[in-house]
Amino acid sequence: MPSIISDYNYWIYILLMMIGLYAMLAKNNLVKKVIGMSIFQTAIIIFYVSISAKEHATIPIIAHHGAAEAAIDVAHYANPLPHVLMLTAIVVSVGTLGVALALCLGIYRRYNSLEEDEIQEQLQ
Amino acid sequence: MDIVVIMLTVIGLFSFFATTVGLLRFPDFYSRMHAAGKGDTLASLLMLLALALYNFHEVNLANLLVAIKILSIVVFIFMASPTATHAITDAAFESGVKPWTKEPEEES
Amino acid sequence: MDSFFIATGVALCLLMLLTLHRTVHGPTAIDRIMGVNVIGTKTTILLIIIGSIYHRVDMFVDIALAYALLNFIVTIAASRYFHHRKNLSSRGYGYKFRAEDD
Amino acid sequence: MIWQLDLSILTLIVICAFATIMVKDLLSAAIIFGAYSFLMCLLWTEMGAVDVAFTEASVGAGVSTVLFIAAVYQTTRKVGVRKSGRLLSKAVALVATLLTGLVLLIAEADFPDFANPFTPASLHLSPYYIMQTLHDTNVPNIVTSVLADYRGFDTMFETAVIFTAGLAVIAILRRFKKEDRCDLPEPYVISEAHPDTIIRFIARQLVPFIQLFALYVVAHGHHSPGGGFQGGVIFGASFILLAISYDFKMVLGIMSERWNILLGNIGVLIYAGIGFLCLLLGANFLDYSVLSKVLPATDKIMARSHGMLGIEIGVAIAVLAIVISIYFNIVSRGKYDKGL
Repeated sequence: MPSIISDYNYWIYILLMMIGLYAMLAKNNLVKKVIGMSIFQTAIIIFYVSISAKEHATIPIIAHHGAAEAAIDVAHYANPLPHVLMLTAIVVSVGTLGVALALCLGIYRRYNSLEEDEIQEQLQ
Repeated sequence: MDIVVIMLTVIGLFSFFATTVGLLRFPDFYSRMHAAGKGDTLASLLMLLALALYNFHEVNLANLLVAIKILSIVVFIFMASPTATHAITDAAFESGVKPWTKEPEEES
Repeated sequence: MDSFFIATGVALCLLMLLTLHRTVHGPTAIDRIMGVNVIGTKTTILLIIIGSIYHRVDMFVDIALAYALLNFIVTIAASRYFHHRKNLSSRGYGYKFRAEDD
Repeated sequence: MIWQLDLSILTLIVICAFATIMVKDLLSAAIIFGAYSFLMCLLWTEMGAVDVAFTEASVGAGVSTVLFIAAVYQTTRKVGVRKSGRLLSKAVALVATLLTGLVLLIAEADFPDFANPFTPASLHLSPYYIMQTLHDTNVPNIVTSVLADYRGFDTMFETAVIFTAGLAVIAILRRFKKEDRCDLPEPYVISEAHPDTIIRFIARQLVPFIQLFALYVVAHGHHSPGGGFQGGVIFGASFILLAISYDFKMVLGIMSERWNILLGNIGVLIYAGIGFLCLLLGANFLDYSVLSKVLPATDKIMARSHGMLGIEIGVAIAVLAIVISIYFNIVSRGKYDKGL
């Protein structure tokens, strides 16, 4: 049981990464590819946030205890650094999502299709 | 105090359970929406009340503020959830989902 | 009390699993919207339960409020889709009570 | 972290991901992806990453789902029937995916245990942040202080990336002329939506509170989860709610396109301007402690706190403008005439 707990997050992150990668490679529809890209991104974010988790740790906001500022135990707070990196990564991911969807719309406006092979046929 | 919290939570959980059973078992969209809209709102009211009460174990300003915030979520859900239910049902009606009737539909 | 809240959380997750069946299998897209709305309400409560387990509820209330808010916006947006495009199923099959359109 | 919840939420997430990929309807895929983001937010909360959860709740669950719905609205819901010749490429993709998974699984054997407090990642740099943040900056939320102060340079360019994304969307989609050569006719008839009184009334009641809440999130980011990114996105979401429930034109009357782009610029400029102000006052770029010279009645520590607040406001303004701009461009195909 402990080994399942200690590895489960990593397994899931690998599984989600595979799902996202498969969608990006094999799906014919462009919006499906974009969804696959988003799943891939969240898989990476799961990996980073899993690194930052600590057992018996609380959230990385220092509790107000009046004058108890001196006694900050590092193992008592989750690692804040991956949180910062992933916070900005999520915000950037919505930027990339917007650009990707805009490209899909542009392609649809031009070729009237979102399917990869139909667009290829029209290009040739 | 704890007993009240546990009771409210359990009733809320039961209400959620009823919602879910309705969501899974009812025959058509409108009856499912009926189960989801009502049960969800009631259950969230009960459970949020329980959590607000649990959080209020020690009377001071900070806890009062948190309890008020939780109750503001209740107010928000009470405004938003029926509106969302209305919007979904209206969309279904507009796009022509037919209500279920007791007579079986003619098989096509 | 903590173990009680953890049990409540796991029970809510189980109920979410059942709701997810409606979301994933639901015959029409509108059923899916309804399923997502129900999951969103459960999640709002689960967030505050997690806050209670951490004993830092004051930090989690804001997230739950923002969450309820955006759940509402997503539901409204998804249902407004059907005001403009009135076909329920993307290809026109698979729904028993389908209207006369498409 | 709470391992019981961890296991159950992760299982739900995998089911959602599978369903999103498998479902044969783009609108349904977008909706299930929304559920996926909701569960993701729950997962972050459960692992203790409250700021990440807040960002995911506002950005991931809210705005990206709405963007997906808008994009599907402007294109088509249909997923085409696949041709028979694609079987080979599918097999190749499957093999590549499995190989990648295998490599990652082999590497995973060497990872430290999940939730071990003594992993290399949490032993080297982060203890400094945890120990010193109150002493250095008087900000209890470590994530905010690292985001805005210790790694302020990083965040500035993240904001610039968002700004660039907004500009790219405008460059790709925006059409200023009425008729466009390469524009195809509408895919199929869009029926006129009738105004819905209930939704309009509730939206009108809620929008001021949403905007107040967004301002609170920006201002209170030092002491609780929240900050510029989250507050800006929630503020933008209030305009999106107005645009959905009311008319597109009505929101353009409040926030015209010109103002919107101007606001985006102003936001990034506030961020960079505070950096240059520090430079002018004789310190390093974005070293806020020197701001105590111009701010009345602040010492160096409080000056850092106030400097962070300033850049959070800049970030919020920029993100607000860019979110609105991306949404409007996608939902109206760059024509700014009518939306959802």
